[in-house]
Amino acid sequence: MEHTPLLSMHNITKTFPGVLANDDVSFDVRNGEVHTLLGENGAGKSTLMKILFGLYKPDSGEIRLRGEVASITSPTSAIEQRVGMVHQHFMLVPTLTVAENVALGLTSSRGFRTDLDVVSDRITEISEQYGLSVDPEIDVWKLSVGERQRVEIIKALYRDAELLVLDEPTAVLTPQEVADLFVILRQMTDAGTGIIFISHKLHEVLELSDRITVLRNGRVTGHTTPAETSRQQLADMMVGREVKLAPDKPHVDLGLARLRLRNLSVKGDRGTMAVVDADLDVHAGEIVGIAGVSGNGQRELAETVAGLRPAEAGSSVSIDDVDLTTATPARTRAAGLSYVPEERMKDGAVGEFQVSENLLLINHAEARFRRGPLFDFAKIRDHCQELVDQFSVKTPSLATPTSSLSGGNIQKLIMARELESKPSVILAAQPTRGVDIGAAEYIHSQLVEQRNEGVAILMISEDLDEILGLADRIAVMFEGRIVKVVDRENATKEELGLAMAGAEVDA
Amino acid sequence: GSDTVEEVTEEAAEVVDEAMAETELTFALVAPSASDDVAFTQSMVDSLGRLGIEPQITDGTFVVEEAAAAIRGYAEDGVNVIVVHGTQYGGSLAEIAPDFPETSFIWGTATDTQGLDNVFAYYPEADQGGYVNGLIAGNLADGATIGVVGPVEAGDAVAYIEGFALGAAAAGSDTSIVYTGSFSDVALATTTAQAHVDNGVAALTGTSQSAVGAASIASANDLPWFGTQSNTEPWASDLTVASQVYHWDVVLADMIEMIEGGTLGGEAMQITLENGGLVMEFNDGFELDADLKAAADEAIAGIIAGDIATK
Amino acid sequence: MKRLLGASVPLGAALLAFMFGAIMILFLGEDPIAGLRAIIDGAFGTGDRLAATAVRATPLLLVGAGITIAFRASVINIGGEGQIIAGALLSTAVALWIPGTPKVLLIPLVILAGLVGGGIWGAIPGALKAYASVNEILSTIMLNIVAIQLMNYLLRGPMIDPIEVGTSRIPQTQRLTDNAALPTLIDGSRLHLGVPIAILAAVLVYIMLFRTPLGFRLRAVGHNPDAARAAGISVEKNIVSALGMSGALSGLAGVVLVFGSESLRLVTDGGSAGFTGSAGFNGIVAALFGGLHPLWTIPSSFLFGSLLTGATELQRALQIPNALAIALNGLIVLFVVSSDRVRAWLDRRLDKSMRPGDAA
Amino acid sequence: MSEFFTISVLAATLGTAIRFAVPYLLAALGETIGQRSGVLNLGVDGTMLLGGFGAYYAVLKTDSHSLGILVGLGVGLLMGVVYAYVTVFLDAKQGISGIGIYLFGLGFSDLLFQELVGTPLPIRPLPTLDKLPVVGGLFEPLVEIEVIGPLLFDHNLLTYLAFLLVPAVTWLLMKTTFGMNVRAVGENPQAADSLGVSVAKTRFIAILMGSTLAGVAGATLSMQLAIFQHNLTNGIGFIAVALVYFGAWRPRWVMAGALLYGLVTATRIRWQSLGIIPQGASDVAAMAPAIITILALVLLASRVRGPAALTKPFSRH
Ligand SMILES: Nc1ncnc2c1ncn2[C@@H]1O[C@H](COP(=O)(O)OP(=O)(O)OP(=O)(O)O)[C@@H](O)[C@H]1O
Ligand SMILES: Nc1ncnc2c1ncn2[C@@H]1O[C@H](COP(=O)(O)OP(=O)(O)OP(=O)(O)O)[C@@H](O)[C@H]1O
Ligand SMILES: [Mg+2]
Ligand SMILES: [Mg+2]
Repeated sequence: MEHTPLLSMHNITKTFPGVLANDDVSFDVRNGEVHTLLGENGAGKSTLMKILFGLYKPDSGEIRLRGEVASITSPTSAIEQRVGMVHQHFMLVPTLTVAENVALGLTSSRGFRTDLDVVSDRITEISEQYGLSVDPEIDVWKLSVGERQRVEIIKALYRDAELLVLDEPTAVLTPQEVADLFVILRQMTDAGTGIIFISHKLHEVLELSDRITVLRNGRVTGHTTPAETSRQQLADMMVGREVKLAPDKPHVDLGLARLRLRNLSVKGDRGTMAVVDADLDVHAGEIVGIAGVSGNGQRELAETVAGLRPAEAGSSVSIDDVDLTTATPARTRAAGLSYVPEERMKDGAVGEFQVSENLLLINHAEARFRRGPLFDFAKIRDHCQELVDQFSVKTPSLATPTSSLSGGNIQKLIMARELESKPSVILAAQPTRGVDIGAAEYIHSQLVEQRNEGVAILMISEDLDEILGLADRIAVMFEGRIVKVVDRENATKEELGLAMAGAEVDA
Repeated sequence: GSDTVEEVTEEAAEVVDEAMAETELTFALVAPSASDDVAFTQSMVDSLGRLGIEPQITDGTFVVEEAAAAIRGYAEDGVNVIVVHGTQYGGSLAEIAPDFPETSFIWGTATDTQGLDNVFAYYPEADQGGYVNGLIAGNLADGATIGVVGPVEAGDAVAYIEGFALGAAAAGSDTSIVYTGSFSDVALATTTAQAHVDNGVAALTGTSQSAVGAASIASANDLPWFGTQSNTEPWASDLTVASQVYHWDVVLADMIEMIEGGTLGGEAMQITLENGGLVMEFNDGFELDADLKAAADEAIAGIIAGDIATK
Repeated sequence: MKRLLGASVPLGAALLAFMFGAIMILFLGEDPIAGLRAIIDGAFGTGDRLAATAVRATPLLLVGAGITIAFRASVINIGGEGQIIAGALLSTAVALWIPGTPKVLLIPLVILAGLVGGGIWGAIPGALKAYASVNEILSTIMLNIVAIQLMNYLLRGPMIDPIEVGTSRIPQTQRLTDNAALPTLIDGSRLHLGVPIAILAAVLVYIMLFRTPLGFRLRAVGHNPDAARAAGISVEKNIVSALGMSGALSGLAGVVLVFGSESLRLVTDGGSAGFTGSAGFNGIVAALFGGLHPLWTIPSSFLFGSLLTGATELQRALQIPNALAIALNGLIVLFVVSSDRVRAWLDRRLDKSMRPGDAA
Repeated sequence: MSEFFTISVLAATLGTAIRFAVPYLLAALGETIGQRSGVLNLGVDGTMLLGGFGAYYAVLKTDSHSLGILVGLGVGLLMGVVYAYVTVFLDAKQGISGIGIYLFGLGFSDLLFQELVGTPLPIRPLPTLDKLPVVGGLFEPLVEIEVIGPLLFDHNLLTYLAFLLVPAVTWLLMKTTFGMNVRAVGENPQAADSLGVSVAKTRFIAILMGSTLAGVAGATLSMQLAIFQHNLTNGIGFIAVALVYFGAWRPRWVMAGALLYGLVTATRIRWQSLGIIPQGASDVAAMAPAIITILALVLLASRVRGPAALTKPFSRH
């Protein structure tokens, strides 16, 4: 029987200056289904969703809701028509409480004054119904990423959304959090909600979706269902060529320990111990993966190794026997460290800088880029062009502002810059978070190549698949401690998952 | 000098009338604050007015470079006499004056002409009127402290205030002196005056254009007020007891006479109580005891006679 | 075509502001045409006036060039007035201390002293910000006050002209010896060495900011301190050096104001504006007006310099208070910054109409 | 020194500090609202000058203080409309357009003053409580009370209003829908926008409130000083902006900053008038408040981050 779809988007086209972001895109969503949009970075997924939510105006095309032509000119009108959206980058005000974030834009029952107690009660109700436990009184900046995600969903539920868009909701979640999220989403579809889901993680897509639409370069390249397809097929559809999902890793003889952590203890932002007595060696020619649920000290550990955060007394960090316990970032880099930070736009690149400038961020002072005291722009251009070509950074030009590159390309840019300096140790935090499958493949292959050449690599990731695919040894962090170190051959996903949840400690 | 005050003033007035009988000179004035500031600049505008002169005016030019441009502009326009009313313009004047040997520049307050023969200089012995004001204030205060609001501890401000303190001391009163550090910060001058009032002073005085705020506090608290530079009655109409007024016209008249005689400068002149350039103007609206008035007149005569030291 | 239109928009805005000014002149009962003529005549009328305009623009340019450094590094420097004074005080002290030194030696020495004086006065709020988290807006304003009173103190006491002590007690230094005067470029003109020095300084700032590693680091810190830090760039050092350099250039403006002045001495009227002509402040306007680009700050300073000299003539010729000129400056700033939006809109229109396949 | 540490002198000094702090406080509270919405207004001083002149002129002509306040309010509102239009709707850079407002206010207030008034004539000062018509008699005995009197009751109504505004602004920001929107828009305008909160409207109103308070601050200043003159504020508006940073965007701490600045200034004046600071050191005394403020900042400097979107124009693209 023929149901009217909840949403249908017809022939949507949207251009930005010089970019055709959506090219004649059509697709629909039914009540009670999860419809996934899949595509590389920059394929046009977010743009399409922003059009649906009234943030962008399409150049042409039509949106129908429940069969009727809908005019969605602003987020307010989208919300009024029961469309909810969880944006790729959280749309939360960190200095406001959960209740305040939820109440934003709603009319208060008390007129001029806020009615946060009423809002809090309703939030509690919704939380209980869907198992989304969050304290409504707490400031959002105190919440973990997973909890923030829940707030975003509560915002949509509070507004009684019948169609919910989730743009890369899992990019920053731990496996457990993803599992929890999926339970909630299923509850919602059971209640009749239609969901649009965007993710770069193929196993999630296969697990959750009812239907899948694949975009490439702004165009729809195919519709499919999980039953009809496989990870490999999806990857190929997205990228338009064959994709290698796990890199080949030849055997490499272990060298000396290059990065050594001894009794490393570090305080977190709130003054409590974030890393406790961590001991770890990373040898030349190996990739050590640090697995763990985020918030268990990985970030602090990385920042301390990079020289950004002081270690407690009694700790010791060294690279190739150079003591770096109290070093600045400049000194750790001089000692041979390359650092790929977790938050690429915050710590990794200067958004306003040109691509070439970001490629030079670390070694700009080197004599080879100068003639006398001044930059030699010809040499710099050659150097940067070489890096861009070698690492296939997709950018209109070397002078393009970095912020207008896609996340995947920014990540490639950072990798190019960090690997260029011929490091002895690479510290890579979440190197492929939010990065599409093609780019991730490339980044992985680069890391493996470095390992093969005798670089010691410490990789932090919440993505167990990534760790299992790449690491030679795996360390699990839980509550600031390294609770388990195993060789890749002896590791199983289940065992690691248990360790990440603290099972080892309890035992 | 055993003349009475009245005689001196009358003499001065005659000199003025003679000089100004029929001058064909053209005049310009460049001054740092507003023409009607009831203080430094107004004293010159009024003095020129008493001579029947209506100069072209560039006022409010506290920026020296701007003043220099205006001075040069007037000289280029062929103005005969340019009154350069601000010590701080002296340096610029030293550059400009030699370029215009036909023009006469009258500059103050300054004690020398920088060796330029087309520059006259003028300076007030402000301590003299300060002493008189201080003496009256001291008598009115009857032993209580008198509040003084000063701007920057320099120039005629410091002369006036030190003379005032001596006069008050002669009448047996202490002075409490606060320099705000600014000629223009009215808010601070006002706050300072208020602090004096809170300390229980019996009278107030102050100098510079910022003193207007102090005068308003005197008004609001019914305290006698003493002015200087111009007649400050507009600031505190019922409470201004007396003002030492700069009658530059006395020396201006002499200068103009010399200019008409072909001498364009080279001399520095002072205004004093004796030559009638400093005039104590008493406010009719304030009922001053006859005894006190007499004591004041006596002091004026004593200063003129050189019997009383005001420094 | 597009660039032409882009440039014409701010000019149009300035014209609009001038029309407002004309209306005000009309209300004051004067002839606006004569007013405009007086401004133009006062700023550019004769060689001398052109020179005066250039001289007036010089401190604006120096301060403005410094401001571009600070703002590019994301530090707000409202301390120009104090830094000018600090530079003037130290350089004057040096000149008073070694009066007999030959010009070729003395001029570079006082310039150096000015740079150092202003540099220190800038580096203090820089260090306070970098190492003690003290907001620089507040500390630079407060340091202006300190500098003014320091000047009052020094000119009233240790540095006062000995002649003044017993007499009129005017707070000023001795007139400096003539070998301390900045040489003039054209005989009989007021155009002095300070003008090319300032232009050179602006060019050097441009080169420093965009062609040297130092400038690269300053800009990186300004745009994204987190990324800069992670890349091994010291955020603290760069904040201090940005404010230090900014202050040094203001200090140089102080040197130009003393050693390029006709008075050739430092006088205080108790505040800063009498000496600086508010260059520490107007320099910010010039820099922002020049889009925080050191080279654009050159014409921008000249524009504001000409408005200032023109206003003096306006007042002299028509007896219109120069307060009008200040108000007019404000209006020009407002109109021109608002015109950015108009320009962007025009750009978009042009883009659309010029792209061929767009009609479909 | 001992004459300073008598209760009555201390109380009087504190009283002076309070009076002195009022214009700073009013202007800084207004600026706090604006900055919380993400807009830095550097034009406060200019708005104060125009508001101050307007109020002064109104009182000079009509002798009515209420009219003076109204005029100050109106002028502030008007300047706010201009500033808000330019920064919110025309996306002009906040720093520079604020300076435009400042220069305009500085020049135009002076122009009007010179053309309309000329000689600075004093106006009737704002009455303290005991001098109020009708109810004044009730307060007279209160003012007479030792210590407490001059400290708490010897002020004009606007002083009390200014201090009452501290909890009022806190309430506005923390307990009302509008205040919540202001905080959201100043922190993450994209988020607020995505929920249908109008960033432009919220900022517009916040700017108007701030600018209106700046106008009232100017009016309070000229009516409290009972006079007007060229550049009467002498930079009070800029210090007010700085006090917002000092107070870490919290009305209470902004008030503490204004009081601290007032107290240091009042103490310096009092010490000079009592001869504790010797003659000849007047300039050293005059720089003391600035130095002490800096030192206080060094000790108190919080690492509190300002509104994340401060000075950033908002647009969807
Ligand atoms: N505001 C904008 N202005 C200009 N170009 C834009 C804008 N937003 C998106 N684009 C461009 O449109 C294209 C599609 O971007 P979109 O955000 O829709 O990609 P996406 O599929 O969401 O990518 P990702 O997987 O990285 O999130 C890209 O080329 C992008 O650079
Ligand atoms: N003003 C802009 N001009 C050009 N491209 C833009 C602009 N704004 C955003 N984009 C591009 O639009 C795309 C989508 O942006 P979005 O905000 O969805 O984040 P993203 O960069 O895709 O994040 P990630 O890659 O980490 O998932 C990106 O490629 C981004 O670079
Ligand atoms: Mg996207
Ligand atoms: Mg993405």
